[in-house]
Amino acid sequence: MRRLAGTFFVVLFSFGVAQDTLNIGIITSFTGRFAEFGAQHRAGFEVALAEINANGGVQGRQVELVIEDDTSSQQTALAAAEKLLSRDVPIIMGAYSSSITNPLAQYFTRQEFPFLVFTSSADSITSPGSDWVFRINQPAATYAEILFDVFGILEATESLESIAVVHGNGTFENAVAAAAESLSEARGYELVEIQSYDQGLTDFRPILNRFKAKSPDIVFMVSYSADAVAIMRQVKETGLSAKVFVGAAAGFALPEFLEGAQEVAEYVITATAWTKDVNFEGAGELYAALMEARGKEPTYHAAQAYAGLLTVADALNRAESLDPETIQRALAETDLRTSYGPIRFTDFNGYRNQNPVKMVAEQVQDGAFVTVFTQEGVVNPILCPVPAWESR
Amino acid sequence: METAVALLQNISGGILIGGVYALVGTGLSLIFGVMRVINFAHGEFLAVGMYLALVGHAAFGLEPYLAMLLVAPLGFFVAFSIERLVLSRLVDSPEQSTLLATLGLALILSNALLLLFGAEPKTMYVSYATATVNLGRVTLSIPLLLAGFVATMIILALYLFLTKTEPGRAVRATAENRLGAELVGINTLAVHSVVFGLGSLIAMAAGFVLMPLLFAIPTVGAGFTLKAFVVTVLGGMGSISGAIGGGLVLGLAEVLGASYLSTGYRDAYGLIAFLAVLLLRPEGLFGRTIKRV
Amino acid sequence: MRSGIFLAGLFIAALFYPLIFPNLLSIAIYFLLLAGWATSWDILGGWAGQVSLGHAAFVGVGSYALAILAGRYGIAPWWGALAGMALSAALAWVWGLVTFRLRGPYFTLSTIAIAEILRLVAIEEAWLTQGAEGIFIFSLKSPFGFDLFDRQVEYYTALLYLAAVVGLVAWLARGKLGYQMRAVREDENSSQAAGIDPTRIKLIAFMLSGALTALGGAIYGVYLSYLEPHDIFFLPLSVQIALTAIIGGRGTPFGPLAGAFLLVVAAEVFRNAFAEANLLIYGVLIVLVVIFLPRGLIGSWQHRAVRRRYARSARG
Amino acid sequence: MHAALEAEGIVVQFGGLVAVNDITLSLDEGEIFGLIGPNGAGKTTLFNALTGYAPMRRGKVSLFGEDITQLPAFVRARLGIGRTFQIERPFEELTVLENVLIPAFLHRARRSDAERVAWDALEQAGIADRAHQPSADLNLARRRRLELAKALSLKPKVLFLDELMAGLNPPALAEMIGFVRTLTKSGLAVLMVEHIMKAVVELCDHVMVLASGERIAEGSPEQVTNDPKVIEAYLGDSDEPGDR
Repeated sequence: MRRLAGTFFVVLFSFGVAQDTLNIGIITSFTGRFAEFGAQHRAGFEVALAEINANGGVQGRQVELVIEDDTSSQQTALAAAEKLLSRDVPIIMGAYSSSITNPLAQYFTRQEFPFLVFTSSADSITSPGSDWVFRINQPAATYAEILFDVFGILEATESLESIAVVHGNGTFENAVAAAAESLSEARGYELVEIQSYDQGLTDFRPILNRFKAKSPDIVFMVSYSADAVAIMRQVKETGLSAKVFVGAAAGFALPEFLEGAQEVAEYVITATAWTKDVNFEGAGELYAALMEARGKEPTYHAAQAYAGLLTVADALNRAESLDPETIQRALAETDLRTSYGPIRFTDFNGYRNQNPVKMVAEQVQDGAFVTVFTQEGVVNPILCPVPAWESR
Repeated sequence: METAVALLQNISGGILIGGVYALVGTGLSLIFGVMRVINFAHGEFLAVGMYLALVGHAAFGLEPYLAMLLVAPLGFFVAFSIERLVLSRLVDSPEQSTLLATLGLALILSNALLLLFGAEPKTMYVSYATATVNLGRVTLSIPLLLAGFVATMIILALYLFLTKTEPGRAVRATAENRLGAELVGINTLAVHSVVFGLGSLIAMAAGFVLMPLLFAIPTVGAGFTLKAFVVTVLGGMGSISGAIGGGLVLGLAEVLGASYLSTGYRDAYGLIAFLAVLLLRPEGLFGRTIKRV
Repeated sequence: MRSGIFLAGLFIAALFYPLIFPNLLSIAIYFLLLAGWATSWDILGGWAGQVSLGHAAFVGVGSYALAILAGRYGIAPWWGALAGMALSAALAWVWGLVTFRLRGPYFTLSTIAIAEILRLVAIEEAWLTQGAEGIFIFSLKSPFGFDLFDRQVEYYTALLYLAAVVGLVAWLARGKLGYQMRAVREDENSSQAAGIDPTRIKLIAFMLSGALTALGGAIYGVYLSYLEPHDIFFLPLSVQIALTAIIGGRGTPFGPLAGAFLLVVAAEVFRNAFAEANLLIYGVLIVLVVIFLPRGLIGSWQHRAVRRRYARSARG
Repeated sequence: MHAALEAEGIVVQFGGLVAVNDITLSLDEGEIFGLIGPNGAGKTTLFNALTGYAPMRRGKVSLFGEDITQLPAFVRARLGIGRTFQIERPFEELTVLENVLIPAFLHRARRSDAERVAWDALEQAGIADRAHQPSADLNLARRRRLELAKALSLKPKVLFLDELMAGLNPPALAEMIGFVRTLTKSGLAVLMVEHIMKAVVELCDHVMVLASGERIAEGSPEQVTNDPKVIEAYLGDSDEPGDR
């Protein structure tokens, strides 16, 4: 309902002097089911905006953000996009959910207007993609890739042969699961089960009992946060043991997962886009700044919003004018180092204008996320095999 | 042998989940039986129960089962007032009016929760969340067993209330024949309010017992409303004992379907059973013949 | 008659809307589609009296038919829309045959169940729908050189759609079928005594309603240009469609239109004034309408107007 | 030459209860046939069986020699069976004219044609002056007339009147009796269930008495009212025959 109410509203952030400012358009979710992620984005934008304007703004002008709330609805996001186009912004960034960003990307491609994606992960946003859509964050398939890289490392000491996948049936979870399926085949794992579940499901026991009967070496889970907690609790309850438990989506990498699942979260390896421990300069400082802006534990979504805004400011600084083609060319030539990671847009593996930044893997150890694997390799020891539930 | 154990495991899982469904369905069935109102806000009361449990736990460190007893009067009062304010004005309106009013109430309740608690899922950590007990080689969840116990107690209490007490008899008289009840001096409007309060309170109780197992989001109710409909139609609308049977059948259908067919269609199994019963045996699987077509 | 002139005036004014508000087309398109869906819903829900909470399924069938046929086989969108309408009519026929034995709230419950099953099918049967991954509408044949993805073209398409649906319903309402539907709604036994086959009338109403909803769905699909089962086969969308018609006034040709206008405007006002609370206010609005205007906005007004007119003629 | 309506060995059962047991009757064009009996005698059930609203266990119904036993109510209506309901059921959201328009559409698809038929029926039933009144606002006598006008605009061949006279005051009753009499002039066959003995005596050519689903007497109104079995049946029930 909320998303259908057909509403949007403008939040104007103005920092510093508002004379001759440059507006940047943003669409994300402040209300509706994705509101929590919009709040994370807001923290990232605030930190980046302060940094940009403190460094003299863009082309000598102070930057202002025109932020539209899409109320977690496709229809409202499209209305917001149309409105932003009329507000004299040179570039637009958006949105949280892939189901919202997909139609937005289509729209801006048709309008031939530069659009920067910073959180949405569906492969389809940049594959096939278009000349006008740029993405700084990792596509869904890479969530699975990093975890399969971890399996490769672990195989030095453990024999991992079979894998069972459980995933939600949303766009993003589905894409990660599909990637896991093809990677299993490509890298020689036996996929013994792949089961999807509908949103709002609360009883995972039948699925987990099915897995138990097959005793897979790897249990591969793709879920949002609420489900992540319920799944791990029921994994313990059903006594499903495996050598490796991985959670390949947002749900397992959020602080809420640790709070809700507590001791059952232990040993779970998750894929995440960014942590404070990544090997990029300033990551620790960024974490602290985001923490302050959000007032609580920031997630990688905040860092993505931060890096997205920096990318836009960088491209605008290099562009001689504010017409769409010029900005598009400037974006295409981006080569930026940020505390989120390096940002450049290339075409590879069927992706277009996609930043090839790698994912990071972390493991829950003693009730906290520990970064264990980055593009540099193993950075902290990975605990494996996971002890059976009886012996914990 | 392994398959036999797995089957037993699945059947017991279905029965335990079914117990929770039965509890949710009982409240809806009670309301329908007496008021002839199809309450689309039923699941939202369950959500309210979840958040009440959450608040009790976070603010006072209360166990959800204990908190349930403490906030029950408050929950009853909320539902009672809603009936007084809205539904009691619609007693003589066409049934579609009450249906719409409850849809409106559902929107109001879930969005009030959204405003108060935000959109992100909330979980509650209790030490026994994953505790189990083994029966032979079958593993049973202790919170689910507790939920089943609470459900049994509540349904038993409701049964005793309806059959052994004077107000309970007034409720049954109203359900049988509202006009007749009026004639023997029963204030049927008051009975309606009380019944709506009780039925909604039962939904809230289901929210309490589910909280240690699940998570609360403001929109969690809609799915349970649908489940409650399925349960009551399977068991026979307005029949309390039917709701128990309906809950167990739904639990078994879902768990067995998900275990031996595809899990993606899990919700469909219940819905297909629901349609089949609605069309082939409209009085419910266990009910006596009542005409509803 | 007067209302006819009024509506023709509205239509002409609507023709100029894109010139006046060239940057507020998206919200207008959604208003037009919602009004069209609600009017289509009302054929079954208002005129024939069968409240459905499953109409999002027809939005889904219409939009998916267009997307699949255009994407895979390069079939022109108008044929895709037509196919979606035909498929929806067929779906409504089977759906009605199965569920019209049920009356009142039981029918309503069965529509929810069937629409939910269809949602799961759209998610699970990826060979057909591409499942949760979603389906894009990248390119479409251009009729007479019009770019269908242009918001202005979409606006006029949606306007034509709404005008056609409202016109059709207004015309039906005066004729045989309109009265037969009302007879079935009021009393199935009495309608049989008038020689009416209630099941047949309900089936016709359902098929018309489904097909017209699907046509709007096809336009919506082009507007979104990306479809995903969770957002299209969406129970709250079904509820929204039904509420729009009910708040406006069921069984009146222009009630759903008024309902859509009120809801879109109210949503706009509420989001500014109440932000996060907008849906809560929406719920309050529904409860108030049910209690104080049980026939909806236009319905209550019409109800009184008929009596006033009669009282005047009886005096005069 | 077939009778307008023939019923043979009609049996209606609800669960174990036999509501109508083995009733046979025949009705000619222009004839008025009365069906009387105490409350619960099965009159309305027999009515419903003949018009297609109650399922028959056994028996055969034919209309001008055509077997209509298996046909649903609306087909019987199309073939020429018009009826009124004991509890009159106007389409309350509609005006009087619109109510009558609905059956009038049966044989006339165009609205202007149907309206002509409807106006004729309204004139005939004597409520044309109320045509534009919302039907929910009519008083009892006018509701009865509306019921009649609805049945007439079907252009029926056999008309079933279910307690059309009940509750009418004396002037309205006299008017209604006169009106029903005129109907048969054009050859319409009328079957009426009636409690008002004045109407039965004045109108009916032939009367059948039912009690507990059984036929207990049959004949002219005079014969029947003097039949001791009939008197006993009515005395056994508190519901006495006679003007009420």
